[in-house]
Amino acid sequence: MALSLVKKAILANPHSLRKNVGVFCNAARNHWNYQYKPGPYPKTMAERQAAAKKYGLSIEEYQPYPEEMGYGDYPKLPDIGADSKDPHYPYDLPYLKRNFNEPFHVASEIIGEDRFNISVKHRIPLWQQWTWFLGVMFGSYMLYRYLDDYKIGRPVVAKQYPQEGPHYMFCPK
Amino acid sequence: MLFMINSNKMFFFFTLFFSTLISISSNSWLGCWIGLEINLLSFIPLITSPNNLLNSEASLKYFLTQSIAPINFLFSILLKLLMLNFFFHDLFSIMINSSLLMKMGSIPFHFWFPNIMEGLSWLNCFILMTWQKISPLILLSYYMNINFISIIMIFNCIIGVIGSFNQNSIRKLMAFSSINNLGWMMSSLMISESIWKLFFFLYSFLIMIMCIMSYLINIFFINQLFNINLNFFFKISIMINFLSLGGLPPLLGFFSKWMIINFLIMNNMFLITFFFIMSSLIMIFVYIRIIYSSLLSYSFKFKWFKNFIKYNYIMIINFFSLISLSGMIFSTFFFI
Amino acid sequence: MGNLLGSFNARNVNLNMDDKPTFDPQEGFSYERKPREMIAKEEDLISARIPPKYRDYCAHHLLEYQVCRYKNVPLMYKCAHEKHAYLNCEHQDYVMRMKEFERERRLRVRENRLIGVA
Amino acid sequence: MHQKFSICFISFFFLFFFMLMNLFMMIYFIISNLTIMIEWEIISFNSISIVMSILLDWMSLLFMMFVLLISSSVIYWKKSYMSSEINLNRFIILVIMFVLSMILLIISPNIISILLGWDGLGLISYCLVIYYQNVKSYNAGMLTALSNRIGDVMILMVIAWMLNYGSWNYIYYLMFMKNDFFMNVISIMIILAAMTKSAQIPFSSWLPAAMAAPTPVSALVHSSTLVTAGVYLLIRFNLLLEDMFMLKILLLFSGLTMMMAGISANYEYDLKKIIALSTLSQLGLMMSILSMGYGDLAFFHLLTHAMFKALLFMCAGVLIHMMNDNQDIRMMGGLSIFIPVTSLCFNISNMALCGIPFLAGFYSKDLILEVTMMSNLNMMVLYLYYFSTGLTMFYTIRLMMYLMINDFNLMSVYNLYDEDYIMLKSMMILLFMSLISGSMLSWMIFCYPYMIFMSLNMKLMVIYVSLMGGMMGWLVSKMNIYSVNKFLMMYNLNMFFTLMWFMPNLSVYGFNYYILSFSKNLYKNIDMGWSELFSGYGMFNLIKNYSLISMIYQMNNFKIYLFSFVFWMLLIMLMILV
Repeated sequence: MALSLVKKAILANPHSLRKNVGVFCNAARNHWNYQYKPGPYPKTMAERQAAAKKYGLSIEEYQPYPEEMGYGDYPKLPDIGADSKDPHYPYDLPYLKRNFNEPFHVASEIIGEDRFNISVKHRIPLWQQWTWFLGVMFGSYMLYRYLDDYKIGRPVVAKQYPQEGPHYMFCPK
Repeated sequence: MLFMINSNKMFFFFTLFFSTLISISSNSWLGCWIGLEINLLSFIPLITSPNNLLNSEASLKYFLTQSIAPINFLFSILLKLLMLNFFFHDLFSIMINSSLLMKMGSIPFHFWFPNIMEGLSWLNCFILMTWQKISPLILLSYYMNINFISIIMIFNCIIGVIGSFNQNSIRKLMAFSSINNLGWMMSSLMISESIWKLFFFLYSFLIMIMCIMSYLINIFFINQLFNINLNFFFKISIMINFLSLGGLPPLLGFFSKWMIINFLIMNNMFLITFFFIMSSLIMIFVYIRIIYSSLLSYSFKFKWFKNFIKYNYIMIINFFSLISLSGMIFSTFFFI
Repeated sequence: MGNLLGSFNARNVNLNMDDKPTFDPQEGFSYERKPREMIAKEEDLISARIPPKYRDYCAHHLLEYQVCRYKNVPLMYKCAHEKHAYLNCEHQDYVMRMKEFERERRLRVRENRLIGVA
Repeated sequence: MHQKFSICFISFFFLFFFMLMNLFMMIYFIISNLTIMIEWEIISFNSISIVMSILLDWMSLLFMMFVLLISSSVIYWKKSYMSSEINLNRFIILVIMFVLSMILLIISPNIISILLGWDGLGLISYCLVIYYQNVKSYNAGMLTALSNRIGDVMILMVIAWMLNYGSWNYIYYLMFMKNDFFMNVISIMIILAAMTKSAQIPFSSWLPAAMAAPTPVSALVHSSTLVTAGVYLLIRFNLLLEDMFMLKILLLFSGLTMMMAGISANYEYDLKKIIALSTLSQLGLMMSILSMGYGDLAFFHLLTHAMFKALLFMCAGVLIHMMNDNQDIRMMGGLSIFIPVTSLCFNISNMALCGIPFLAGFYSKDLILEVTMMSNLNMMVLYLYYFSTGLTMFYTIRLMMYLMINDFNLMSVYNLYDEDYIMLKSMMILLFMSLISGSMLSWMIFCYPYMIFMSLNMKLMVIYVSLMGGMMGWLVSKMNIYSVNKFLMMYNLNMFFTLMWFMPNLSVYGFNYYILSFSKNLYKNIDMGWSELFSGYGMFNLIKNYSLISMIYQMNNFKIYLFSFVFWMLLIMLMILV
């Protein structure tokens, strides 16, 4: 439907295409949104199978969200941030690290590469990192405080200024 | 603007204006009463129209309420004349104040006000909401029971908000918003008449903008705004003026409210201020619902239907919204 | 590395860098010491806008250096001679401060020995 | 792009002209000891005046001259480097705005106009870091912007605190209000702001991340503009900061920054990151000498460092161009044979960086180290200074071994060419400057020369540590794949040093994890829970129900209504009569 609308509009007035491209995009988007709405929550085994097939998953990995969450039959995908996905795999859409027809995670907009990586695995745990960093900073601060009492300077007295009284040289008058 | 052609209407407009002047400038209560009666009798011909049943109904209702109020007014002033007893000072003032509250359509005698507004055209609504309130308010200021009126003020604000909360009819909504503003007006009257004058002027200015805009696009209900395809500047104008009416800070409507809040706080009337501010918060919510339907809603718009508005009206409306925005300048210079 | 430690050697008499000498200037000398004299005039220093920090006993060299800089803009390297003279004077001043330090240290050690602290 | 007057050339011309103007003015100002302050009062109310003021003295003019010289040659260089860029105009405009906000920062003695320049730097640096629009540079830009935001907030708070004095011309209050409590708070905030901008230790993770920007931007940002803004601010505030406790902390932190960056640079294989970390190390040097009270030395080092660091980045840009956009130093090698002129520039700037005598860096760095040695010093700081000096030599020699001596490892088909004369010409300007600027400045700006007097060993200590560092660098560059296994023996320690003391991790994950989980709980319990029930939805329902009830009253009979009014009047009358 959307496509025919667009086609008609282009044929009617090609120059208006640029101006109204937002309208067309919106019309098209609304259409697609309607089609991609998740179905009702699958209750029987057959429904589960159909839903798994719909989202391109095998029945073992397919698992819907609990019914009261209102996501319908949308699959519960594992919580893997885009940053933890393999960067070298030849994805269809490398900038999203996603293959064609692969379902999005429900929270995909907040676990993208530009956001927090929820499945991050540090080689060194975070508390250890804090301990290392703060320990070194604190340790060097304590050392600094301790060594503040043992300053080394040149063996000289304060600079002599004429207005601070007479100063004498080391030779007879 | 039909009344400019109709000579009868011109005459009744003349008496409408002058009756108010009579009542507020006379130095006896009887003269005030005469002014009120002439006011009633000159407004009724203005709102009747032979073609519209609703108008006739409204005029009849208006006649009934507005005749009962001055009768009681007359009654109470005569009673006061007869019984010169200062012990009953409070109760006399309550009686006179009640009849005036009835006259201006305030709580607790406000029930006629939205009903009659529903049957009027937008220009008559404007007169009813602004000019018709001058003489009762001024008379109220002559003989005011502060305790009574303070309670009435608070209830005006609350009922005005609660009544307008669920309204679909814009005229009723404006009626309730007018009741809400009546609370502010009474409080300003309590403080000083010059503040009241300024507040009343700004309020009637904003109401005028709203009435003229609704008159131009012929809108009476909120759901009509969903379907209408308006000019962008018109939408912006509606938005700015409604927000101004609700009292959003940088705009003109806030300036008048700010003055009143300032003086109320200086006079240690914190409870009243609290109720006023809270009610105007909800009032803004109500106005935003209208703005929302007219401005932000997208789905039901008739793309092929364009509301045609004459260019000079647009100019006027843009000028109005410019003045609404000028509240920033006013409020900058007010307290410096 | 003895030099690096510098004032560290005087810690046992609680003497640090940039301390002021506490003893009488003549103490421990068999002869009368020659006083140092300020050659540059205060008015000249003020008119040349030399900061107080630099108004020491070598200020006359500094004044000459400033005059030379003013004359030779922007070829400042022509003032190498004046700069050298000034730095030499500062060097002598520094050496004198070092001597004062050593004298102060020895006097303190001597005093401690006399009152039997250490 | 190849027409005669491209935007690059025009910008170059104007910036260069402006630079010359500044140069002559600087010489005049410095010799007549002149300071000009221009003040325009914008608004004044209630004893507070907001003024736009400009302070011209030899310091601001000299700094402006250096900024303009570097930016003009970088922009000229860009004509070749960015020649295939489609949005070149946008890029040039961004860079010029960057330079302008830096100049605004330099010439303003007023904290409000400093904030304008400061925020301008932050915003435009963000725009420039995310210039290559991909996720990596977006993340780097966000890290840069948010780290700098802390400093912006500090400056904003300084504005709020300075309201107490009725004017924001801080320059008048530095001596006068020194012992005031407010001024102490202000100075702490200023120090924090400078630490974010100059990437000192808790905030240093953004500086290597900002390498996602195009190389000319790096050349500009990391040499003279963005990162030196903090140092410059502290130089301006130096009078106030003397003898403050916070300054001692700054001394320690900047010393640690110096060491941290030096160590990390040795672990790094990314060409630009090595240079960025060396910038960080030099910034630490400037900050620490500043916090010992020698503002002029910090300024001196800032200027000379700007020259050779810009040149270093420009050479790195040329190399990246030739290496098919590859930045890994393991791929490069033997460059001195293929591209002798660029290698010359690279080596000279690198040598200047580690302070080989009579190049630009020698005059400032040697002076700083000797002045440090001459002062009454904490041993920890002494150690940090000399160790970091050794580390500078360490990573410089390592980098040079990788680039110049080792074998070329990239591809069997390659095209290393040294005939890009636009780049070479602009590099020659900076090459000349990094040869002479140290000597020139040391004659020019030190009206009151420093006298250095120390024993031979102390004098030679710089050379000792440099030689040791160079030796280590040579050894490390010989490292092979099996040597890497040695790292596994102390894995955690090595990760600690490699990852800049875990700072990038900690400033991203270390904070965000806790904050995000807290905000998730808030969202779940407050926004979607109680708050929704009580304020949003609940309040609406409540008022709606009241409204319905009031509507029931509204819908009554007209007769009853009128009757009730009359009844009310009768009631009151009865009260009167009875």
